[in-house]
Amino acid sequence: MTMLSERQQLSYIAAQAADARLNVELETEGMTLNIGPQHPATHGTLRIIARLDGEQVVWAEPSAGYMHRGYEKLTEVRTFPQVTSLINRIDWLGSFANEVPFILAAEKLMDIEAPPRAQHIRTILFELSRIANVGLFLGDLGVQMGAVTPVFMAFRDREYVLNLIEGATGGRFHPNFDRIGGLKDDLPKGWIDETKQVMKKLRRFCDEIDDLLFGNEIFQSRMRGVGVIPSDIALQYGLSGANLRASGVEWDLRRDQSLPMAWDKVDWKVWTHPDGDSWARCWVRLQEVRESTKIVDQLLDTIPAGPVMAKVPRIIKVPEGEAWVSTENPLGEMGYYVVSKGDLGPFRVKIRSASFNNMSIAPWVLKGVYVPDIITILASLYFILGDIDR
Amino acid sequence: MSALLAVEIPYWGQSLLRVLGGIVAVLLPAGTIVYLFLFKMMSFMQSRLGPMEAGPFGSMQLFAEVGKWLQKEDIVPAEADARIYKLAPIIVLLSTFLLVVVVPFGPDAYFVDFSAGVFYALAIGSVSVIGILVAGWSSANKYSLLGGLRAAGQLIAYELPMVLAVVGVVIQAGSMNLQDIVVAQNSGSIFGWDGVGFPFVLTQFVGFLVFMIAVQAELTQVPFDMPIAESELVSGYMTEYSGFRFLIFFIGEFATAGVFAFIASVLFLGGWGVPFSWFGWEGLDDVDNWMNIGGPLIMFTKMLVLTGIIMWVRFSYPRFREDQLQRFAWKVLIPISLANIALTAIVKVAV
Amino acid sequence: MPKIPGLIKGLGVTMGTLGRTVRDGADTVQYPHAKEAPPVRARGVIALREDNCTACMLCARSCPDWCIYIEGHKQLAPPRRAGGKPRQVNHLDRFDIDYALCMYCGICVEVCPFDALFWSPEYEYSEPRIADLLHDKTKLGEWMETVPEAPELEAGAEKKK
Amino acid sequence: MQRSQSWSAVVPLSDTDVEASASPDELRDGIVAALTSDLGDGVVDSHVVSGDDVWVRVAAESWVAAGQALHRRGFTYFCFLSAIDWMPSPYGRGEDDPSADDDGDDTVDEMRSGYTGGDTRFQLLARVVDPQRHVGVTLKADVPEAADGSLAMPTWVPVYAGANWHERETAEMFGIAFIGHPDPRKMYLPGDFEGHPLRKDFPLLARMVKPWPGIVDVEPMPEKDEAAEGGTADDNATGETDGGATS
Repeated sequence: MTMLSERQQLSYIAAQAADARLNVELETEGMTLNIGPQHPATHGTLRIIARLDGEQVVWAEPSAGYMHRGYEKLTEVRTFPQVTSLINRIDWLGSFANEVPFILAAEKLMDIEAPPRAQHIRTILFELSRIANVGLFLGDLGVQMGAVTPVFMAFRDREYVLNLIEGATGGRFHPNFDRIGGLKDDLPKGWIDETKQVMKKLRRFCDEIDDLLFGNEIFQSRMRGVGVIPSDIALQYGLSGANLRASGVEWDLRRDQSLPMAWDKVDWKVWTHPDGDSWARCWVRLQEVRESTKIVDQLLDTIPAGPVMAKVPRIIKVPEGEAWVSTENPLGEMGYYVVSKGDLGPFRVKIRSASFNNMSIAPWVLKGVYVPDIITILASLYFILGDIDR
Repeated sequence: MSALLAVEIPYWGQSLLRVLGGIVAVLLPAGTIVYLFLFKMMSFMQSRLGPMEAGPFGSMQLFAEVGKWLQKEDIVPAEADARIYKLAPIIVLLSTFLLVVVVPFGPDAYFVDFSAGVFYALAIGSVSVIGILVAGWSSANKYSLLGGLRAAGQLIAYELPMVLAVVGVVIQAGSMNLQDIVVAQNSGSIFGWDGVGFPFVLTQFVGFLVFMIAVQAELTQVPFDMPIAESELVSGYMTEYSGFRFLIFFIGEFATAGVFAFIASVLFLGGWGVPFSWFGWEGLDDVDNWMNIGGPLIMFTKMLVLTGIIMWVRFSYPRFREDQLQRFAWKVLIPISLANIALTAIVKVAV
Repeated sequence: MPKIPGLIKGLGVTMGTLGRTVRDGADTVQYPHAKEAPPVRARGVIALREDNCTACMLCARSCPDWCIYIEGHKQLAPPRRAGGKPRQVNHLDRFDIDYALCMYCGICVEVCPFDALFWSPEYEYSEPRIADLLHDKTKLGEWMETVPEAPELEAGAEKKK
Repeated sequence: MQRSQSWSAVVPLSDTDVEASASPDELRDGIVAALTSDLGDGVVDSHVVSGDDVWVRVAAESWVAAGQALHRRGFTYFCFLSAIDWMPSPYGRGEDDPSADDDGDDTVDEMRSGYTGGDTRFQLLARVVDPQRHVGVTLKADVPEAADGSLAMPTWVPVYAGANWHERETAEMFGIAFIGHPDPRKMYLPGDFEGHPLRKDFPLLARMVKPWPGIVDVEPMPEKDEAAEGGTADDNATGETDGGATS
């Protein structure tokens, strides 16, 4: 200690005092580890500040805002048709699904409804974006845990889905295809047959991932019993989507609310898991991709004929009012609280994105886990940074 | 002994040959593994082609990579302990060179005839731990530190099953000389039938499995790659390294894989030899001189098969957690290999 | 039948993919040598048919990114029928799209009442300098050659008027 | 939303129509009644859209009590918490849109609150859902302004742990302090950021630094035709003169 300057000594003592509560018996020193904002495990620029005792996390806290784009402010200076081009960048992997709740909210305020054909195609595209999004999650899960191959399989098969989305909408990532009152265009010829082929490929992809990753004993030993979230905690934090269903709450907005969409016209199952651990969350998502391919298959067979656009005025003015619409997006409950003042654009849009709530539980669930578990828990909670920061 | 290819070679020539041979024995496997498995097999397993631009089927990609790494700036972090930081990759690569010294590639094609070869190999094999530990410690980076500490814990934990797995072979061969172990396997017979010699993998299969798992861990390959762990520790102890120092780590990783595969093939698969009964050889002295060329080729093939399996596992599995890995070593591998030793000793004494 | 351990199954999946790649070729395309054809509707670049444009400013006004710049002036055109009065038309002086700002939403193409803007699936127009991404009306006119026919629609669709 | 089968027609929204045709929504009316019995005068106003949604405005003092009451009554799922600034934006959309003029901009210039009314500029907005009955409630509360212009509300974190991040976001975006919040740091913005971006009087610089490209108009004929200086109405007219050639 004699070698240190007085200032160094003081800071050393301060650090010691701070660490004393960590481990009084062993007198070990803690360490603050900054995971991110640039880190391979954070799909974007999330920063996690973790206080470690050895490899164990004393507390950890995500710090968002490195990619905040202020969409709630930007929507206030845009007209209703312009907003969809913006908001499909919130969750950029399932972008069409972002447009739907906003359009539904605007339609609710205008008291119009899309024609049945448009509702059908909307639902198909919605489920396709879920497959593209969660399919990539399944591959990415492997990368987070050192398995390099699944992610390439996910990218390979997601490409087929993106080709479909691009074939129908023109946009690979940002379709901007949903319009107030229906859809921009009808499906091109041959799209339905192609989609059926792709759905077969995706079911095979699910089986491959099941064998390669979910069946792997190492994977199971990493995931089971880690990051357990009981259902009451999950509800309190507003977890939604597969995260909530993995905690045993059987609640799916596709089934449990009445929306002008086509989910109630087909036969499908809401998967839940009682465990609430990382494994359950991933497993529920895998089942949901499978279920989505079934929904798409059934919907493809029953597309009604007719127009895809209701009669709406050329210049859209949404009547004064407030509306809340949320849908079961790939990441969870995505909703828009739209306030209109009868103007060309919305007065205020509150974007309730799923990842924001899903990540807010991180400080609670990361307490006491090991460093490698930070990665798996975050991966299993599944966030998209654009969905946290908006 | 000095009759390499039945030509009298002066001492300086022999020394030169040995040095060149050592470099080839380290770098050639490393290059082949990287190209064949890391570039091509991994790509094909992920339904893509891998590098295709440099040379036919991307075969020159390796040289392009080396050129790229050599051009990069050699960054030493300001807080790093510069001298040790610079030394660490050299320690790692050096341990590989020291390791290959005892491996026999043919009846006369070896570097040193060492009567305690197995002992030496296992001892030198853990020198790389020092390199990795100091690399992690001297980088002045928390990720590196965690990676280095994990590496130390892991490599030490897996050194033990590796040693214990080899003990069975040593008991069976009755020698610690690697050359003797090769001869014992190739001149042996199974209940009087000497068609394939007597590779120890048949009796020591458990030992072979434990050895390969330990090698996987020793090489820090998936599923035991927590010291590197790109997705959590951002390459662990290598985080701060760039340029040719990273290249040395990179070569060291795959060269060590090659050398461990050489050792595994010597210990369990009959090494450079072909069953002696095929050509009517009685012992080491009868072996024809062409085996000094054929032996290395046989070794190389066996090495490729073994590293192929190592890489196949690497591309297929996720990684363990640190505590699971330790538990696996101490609670599963070590008891199994101890039981294996006991069984081998009992059978050896009884038969 | 006993359950195959997942570790073995996983090895089987990767080896199976390797076999498939060797047999059927890779799923990837060696990009500069081979190219995938984008779908007909792909939104690659916006092409301008200058003759149809009346400089009505609708696209510039509905652009969410403010990346379309139009200037025009009125001038007299020869009468349509012999003996008629000369017509007053808008002449387009400048039509720029700044692709550095454009977010490819397609609203401008959609609002154009005179079929002057089209989507082309071309995508290879990256530039070393960001200023070169501002395409003027000549360059936008050149893209017209690459505009495909609109695809036929799936059964049950209503014909567009 | 009511499933109206007349999908191809625009049905005008009319309050009287909806209330007359809709069957009374027992579920949502029951929620309002239950909340009123819990809070008494705390419930200021409510608005039920039958079969769709319910809004309840509570007094600022009853904000936490309302959360507790709802949580007790099974509304355990926390959806979101945010705020609204009801002041009309002094900047508009940053563009001088000629097509926006036709029914007069003057309606936007006065401050009007939405459903369930309101007396203050800022209103807190939160939504909680009953996951068993699949029904949600949107709560509102006026945020009283202190004499020095500061805004403060009690926190919801003890009731709904998930409100933590939402309140941090609301605090920095609207400048509403949450009393008793365990971690009152900024969520997104840098620590030294000044201003509250989602307030309507916070200018959006991206729309200020550059003129709107849509504001320019076609140059009129130089010698005559003063009347053509108008706006889009003219553009469309001129467009249609040669529109016959293109269609």
